[in-house]
Order: sequence, then structure tokens, then C-alpha cells
Amino acid sequence: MSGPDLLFYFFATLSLGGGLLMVFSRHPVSAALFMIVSLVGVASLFVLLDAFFLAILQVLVYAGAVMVLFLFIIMLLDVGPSGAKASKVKLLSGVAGLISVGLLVVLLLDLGLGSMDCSECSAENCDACGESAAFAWPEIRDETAANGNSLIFSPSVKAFGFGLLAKYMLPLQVAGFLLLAAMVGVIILSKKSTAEGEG
Amino acid sequence: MNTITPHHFLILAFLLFGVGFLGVVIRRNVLLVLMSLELMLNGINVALVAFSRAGANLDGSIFVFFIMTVAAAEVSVGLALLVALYKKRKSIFTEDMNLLGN
Amino acid sequence: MAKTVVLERKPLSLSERTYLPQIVTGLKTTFSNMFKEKVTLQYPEEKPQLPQNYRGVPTLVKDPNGREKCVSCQLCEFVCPPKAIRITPGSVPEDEEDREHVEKAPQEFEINMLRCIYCGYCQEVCPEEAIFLLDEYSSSGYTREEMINNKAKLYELGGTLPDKHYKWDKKKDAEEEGNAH
Amino acid sequence: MEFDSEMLQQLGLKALFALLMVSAVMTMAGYSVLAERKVSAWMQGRVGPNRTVLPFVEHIPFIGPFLKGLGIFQPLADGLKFLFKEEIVPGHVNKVYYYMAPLVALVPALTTMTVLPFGEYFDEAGNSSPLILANLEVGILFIFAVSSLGVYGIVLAGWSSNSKYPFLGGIRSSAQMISYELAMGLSLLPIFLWVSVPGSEDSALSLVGIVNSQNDGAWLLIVQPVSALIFLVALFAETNRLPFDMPESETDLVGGFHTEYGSFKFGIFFVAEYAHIVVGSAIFTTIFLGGWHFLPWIADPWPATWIGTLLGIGWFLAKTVCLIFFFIWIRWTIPRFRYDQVMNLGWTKLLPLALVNLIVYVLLVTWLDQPPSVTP
Repeated sequence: MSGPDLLFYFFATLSLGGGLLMVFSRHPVSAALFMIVSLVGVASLFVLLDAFFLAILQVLVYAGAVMVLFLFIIMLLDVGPSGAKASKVKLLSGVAGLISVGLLVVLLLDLGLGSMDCSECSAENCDACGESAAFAWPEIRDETAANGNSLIFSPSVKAFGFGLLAKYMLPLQVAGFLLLAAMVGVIILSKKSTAEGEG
Repeated sequence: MNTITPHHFLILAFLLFGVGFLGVVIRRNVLLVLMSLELMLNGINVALVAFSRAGANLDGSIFVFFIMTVAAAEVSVGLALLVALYKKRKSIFTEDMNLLGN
Repeated sequence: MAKTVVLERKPLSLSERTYLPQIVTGLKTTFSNMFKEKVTLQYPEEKPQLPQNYRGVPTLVKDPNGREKCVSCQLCEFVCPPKAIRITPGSVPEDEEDREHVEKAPQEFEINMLRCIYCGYCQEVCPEEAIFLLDEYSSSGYTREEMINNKAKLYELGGTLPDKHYKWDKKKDAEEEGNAH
Repeated sequence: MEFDSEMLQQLGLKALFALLMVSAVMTMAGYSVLAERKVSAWMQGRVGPNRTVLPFVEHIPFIGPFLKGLGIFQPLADGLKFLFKEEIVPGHVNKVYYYMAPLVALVPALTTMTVLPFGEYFDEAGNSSPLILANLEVGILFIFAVSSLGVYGIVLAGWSSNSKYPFLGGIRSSAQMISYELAMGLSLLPIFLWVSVPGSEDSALSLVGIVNSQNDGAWLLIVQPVSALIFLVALFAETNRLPFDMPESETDLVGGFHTEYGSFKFGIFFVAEYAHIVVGSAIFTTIFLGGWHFLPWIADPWPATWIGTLLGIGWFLAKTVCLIFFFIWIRWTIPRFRYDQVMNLGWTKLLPLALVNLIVYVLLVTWLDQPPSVTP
């Protein structure tokens, strides 16, 4: 198995493991920290996919701002570890969880069996599996260009900016407006309760 | 990347989404529910970037950008609501928010 | 009667409200201070200049004839606020001719420097001017016992007081001449 | 892509350079501690540390006593002291996070410098290429992303100490970091607008591009003083330096987030703080003071050889050291803000100022149509 493959498995484990530990950790602070691990893992996966700008954005927005906000609120509200009252899972949500996991497994199997015979296979016999080994990732190009109506993938920020300001101008402005609305909403919310909701 | 295909990324994205969904369903601390939602969005982001890269098409990546924007706005509003709620009900557990039930 | 003048506080100007000119002024001040003369004393090599009335470690002194001044009256022991002084009174040795008018002398005289607060009451109360707070200020030791000054140590620190006046000599002279009170 | 020998060799070379840079930053951090003590002493009419000396150096005439008087060996003694002090872990702390926090505080400070260009290298043809560990196209964003992780060390330390003062320090720190990061990011947007040239292939987010745009032209400090001021203030806030040292304000929070820390773990916090200052000054030098380029409007006087490379690095370091001095100078001049004043300054003064600054420069750049300077 070559280097980048190993890296993929490593970061995949990091993000999945972080997510799982987050869901099952008792203390909110541990949960937040595992979430950060998971987010950094996802950012590294973006790097593997040549999406450098998105990777940095992921760390900047999620790990740098969103999770700090979470930690801040956890500490502000002084949330302790979930005690006996909160840790007993209600029958209904337990059943729901089981069903959802079951559905996921079915989906996963469907995906795995339907399109690819060796999603879980090891490296040795993967070579025998024609379809997956034959897949070639397209070469990435540095230029900023539009192919018909769709933009060509490029790791540069410039292509990103071009896409945002040319093709997606309206969504960009809507997103900006959404952020403004969120800010106003948060200010009003925190004003009313005379407390520290952060924007 | 020789043996890693978009399928691998897709399966990972599914698993991330599933773990997040599990968290939303079984956890009853609203903070953790919010975090699990973020995890679900992350799963989708992984899938989108993988599609975008495999199809040599930037549109998917740009969509991830918008998802992040929306997620940041969602978290800020959600946390502000949570704080406001905590001031009123002194709890952040979902089962205590049953004003209409019982 | 002085007239009270109420000063109007002027509103801050724009440049004052940014605080930047003030910060620059402060920076100038600190920068010029960097090159001013240093006031630090390089202590173990340079000693500080002690004032005349400095109160250091309490010590016992002898008169110019090398005689013990203390008569073991125990006033200092009595007055000492932290009870640092302990005196064991004894008699004056027989062989000392010129001290026969003195009735008592300390057999042992201890000042516990762990308790002493350098108040100087002992010096003030001493009728014989035998105890003095001299300008020795750094006393240190490794054990508690080392910090209790005994008689020998106290005399070693105190030395001799260059004072011609010795009360008991005058008293003896007066007695011999017969004009004692 | 396999790990072949060439790649391994490159990896090894990079690792070596990284190690060199880490040791350089750590040394500078150690000596800025000394500088802090010395400068504060001079400003207060004192002498500062002047006792520590290595046994054999002491006997060299003139040089020995001079070095001793400067306290050159003090950082060594400090480091040894941190190493050999007794490790005390209070019983009430959350062990895992308590041990993790100093590392989490130190790592972002050291990671930031990977994308920091500190000089240029000339090949035989005289073409220059920047000296940098990783020439990222989005270098400045990387710096923001990594330095925003630095807050976790402080928050974790405050929370895991399980004690009131550190906890308050951690909370204050997280609020302060969030507030000032916004102003910091906004203050840099006009820079990117100014530096980028329509149609050029270079990314304006690259630190190398920003440095090279100041070659033989005005420094960005002169072109954009308001941005520089906002960035500097935000930098003070992000490095928790004195007018903004909310997380550890000694007078009201005892020691803030590191109250419960001692010996080596405290030493790591200490080094991390000064590493932040070193890296922060280097970033400011890179963006606003022309990096390794000579004075504004004057072309680099040094030759395009390895001598020029060394002189350039030296010039860069000299600027950085001057900024570190400025950090210390400010610290001993301006008293600490109150917490609400810090928040007030960040949200109601710096943020609107940064926005107005941005709008002014957007209009200006649009009006100029074609921004000057920039040699790609």
C-alpha cells in the first residue's frame, strides 16, 4: 500500500473515530475535543483531495471558530458530565437509533455490493479487483476555466474566487445576507435574555 | 492515489453521516445534538469534495463553501437559542423541553 | 477663606479620544527612562549606606576597660514584646576587683533572632546602656539553633563602646570620698 | 505515488529545515524572555539579570564580564530551573487535559512559521526563490487557521485546572480570541486588494507575493497605516500581551490560566507565549515591513549571491527583533485594560474601523483601476 493510501486510512480513522467518540463521550468538553479531532481529520482528507482552500477553511471556520463557540457555551453554562438521568437512553430513541444504524448498514452494503466488490478489501487482493484499481483520478489543472456551464476543478484559490464571483454571484450574496440575518437574530436573542449569546 | 477511489470517500462520508445521525437520535444534550449535526454536514462535505475532485468539476467544492457558511450561521443561532432557553428552563436536555407534552 | 473654584472638565478632543497621542507620549517617557542612571545596588559587593540611627541586630557591649556592662537587671527581658530575650542571672566573679559594686552579671544571655522584631525597646530600657542595636543587618544560619545568639556571640557582635562614662566607677569614687547620696 | 528514495530525501531535508526553524524560534523565544527582563529593568531604572555565567566564560577578560552583565546565560539557567523543579500536579485537576494543555498551546505557535518566508535564495542565473518551508498559495489563511487553534491550549488549561481563577482566564481568553480574530482578518483584506493585480497568475493570499510587492516600493505600513494599526492591536490581543493580557492578568486573576501549573509544564506555556510573540512579529514584518527587503523605495543593496541571502535573512531578523522590542516596550508603558473595555474596543471600535478601512480601499482601488507596484 502506498503512502497516500495509508494517509487516507489514517485520516479516515481519525475523522470517524473522533466522530464516534464524540457521540459516545459522557462529558461535553471531551465531546467538543473529539469533534475537533474529527474536523481536523476531515480537513486532512480535503488536502488529500487537493482542495487546499477548503481544508484551511474547514480548520478556520469549524475548528477555529465554531468549536471555540461550543466550548465557550459549555463553560458558560457549566455543563457537567451527563449523569444517570441523562445517560439512560429512552426506549424509543434507542429503537430509533438501532433502526437508523440498520438502515445505514443496508445502504452501505448496497453501495459496497452494488458498485464495488472490494470496498473493505485489503491491498493485496485489491489488484485483482479490476474496477476499483482501474479508477484514475483526473489530472488537476491550474488554470481557471469554465467548461461549458461547469467550472473545472482546480486547487487554486483563484478558481474558487472566479467561481464564487462569476457563476455563483447570487448564492454568494444570499449567503452574505443569511449571515447578516443570523447576526441580527443572535443579537436580538441575547439582548432579550440579557446574556451572552455570541454572533 | 492508486487504490483509493471515490467509493472509499463515499463510504467514509456515509459513515460520518451515520455517526452524526446516531448522535442526533440517541444524545439528549442539545449541545451534543448540535455537534452531531455538524458531523452530518461534514460527511456531506467529504462526499461533495470527493465528487468534485473525481469529476474535475469545481461546483461541488463551491457548494461545500456554502454549506460551511450556513453551518456557521446555524451554530451561532442555535447556540444563542440554547443560551436563551437555558436561562428560562435551567436545562439543556431535550427531555426537559416538554412544555407542550404531558 | 479660600474660594472653591469648580473646574469644568473639558470634553476630550478627537485626537485625545483615540488615545494614540497619549500612548506615544507614554512610549517616549519609558524610552527615555531606559537611558537614565540605574539605581540598583549590586548588593553583596556594594553595601548600602546606613543612616546614623539604623537599628540592626541587638548586641551587648563592653566598656572601654573591657568590663561587662550588663548587670542582669532583666528589664530588657521584661520589656521585649516578642519575648526574644532570655537572661540567666548570676553573680559577678569574685576575682574581678573593679566590679565589686555590681551585684549581678548575666550567666547566660540569649537573644532569639527568629523572634526579634528589631523594635529597640531593649536598648531604650537598659539602665546600663549595655544593649545596643548596631548596624549589622544580615544574620543568617542553617538551623534554628544557629539563629539564637548567646552571650559570647552578642559580645563578639557588639564589641566595646568607646564611652568614658562608667556609672559604677563614679559610684565607687563617690562612696570612697563619702559624698554618696 | 510511492515513497521512493528521492521523496524520502526531500522529506528528510524538510524535516531538517523544520527542526532548524523550530530551534531558531525557540532560541529567540528564550532570549525574548531575557529581553523582556532586561528592557523592563532598564525602563524602571534597574539593571536586570547580570549574575548567571558559565564557569569558564567568566575568566575571559572583558568579554566574560560583559556577557555576564548582559545576562546572556540567563535563559540557560531558566530552562534548567524549569526542567529540574519538582512536578506538582494538584489533586483536583482533570489529568488528561491538564497534561495536554501546554502542548496544545505550544504546537500552533510553532506550526505557524512553516508558511513564513524569511529570505530569498538566488540560483546561478540570479533568479530568486523564497526561503520558506511550505510555499502555500493561501499562506496567510493557513496562519489564521492555525493560530486560531492556539486558544484551545489556554481554554483547556483553564478548564482542566478545575479552579476558579484559571477558569475565568480560559473563558476570557476564548471570548477575546473570537472578538479580535474578526478585526484581524478584516484588516488584512485591503492588503490583498492592494497587492493583487488583475490578470496575474500569482495569488495575493501568498505571503511571498505580499513581500515581493514591497520590493523597491513603499512598505504596506506606509500605504495602509490603518490596516497596520488594527492588525498590530489585534496581534497584541491574540498573543495575550499586556494591554490585553486578560487570560493571565496577574493582579485580578492571580496568574490566570496557568495558576495551577508549575515547573516544566509552566515553562512550556511560558515558551509558547514568547514563541507567539516571535512568530507574530515575524508575520507583521512580512506583511507590513517588507520582509527581507531593504528600506522602502530603495532596492536591495546586497548582491544576488549567498551573501545577499544571508544579509536578507539578517535584515529580516533585525526587523523582527525591533518589533519584539516594541512588544516589550508597549508592555511596560500601557496598563492593562478592563475586560469590558477589551470587548468594547474589539467590537465597537476596531471592527467598524476595519470595515470603513476596507470600504475606503475598495473604492480607492476601484478608482485607481490599476493598482501600482507589484513585481510578480
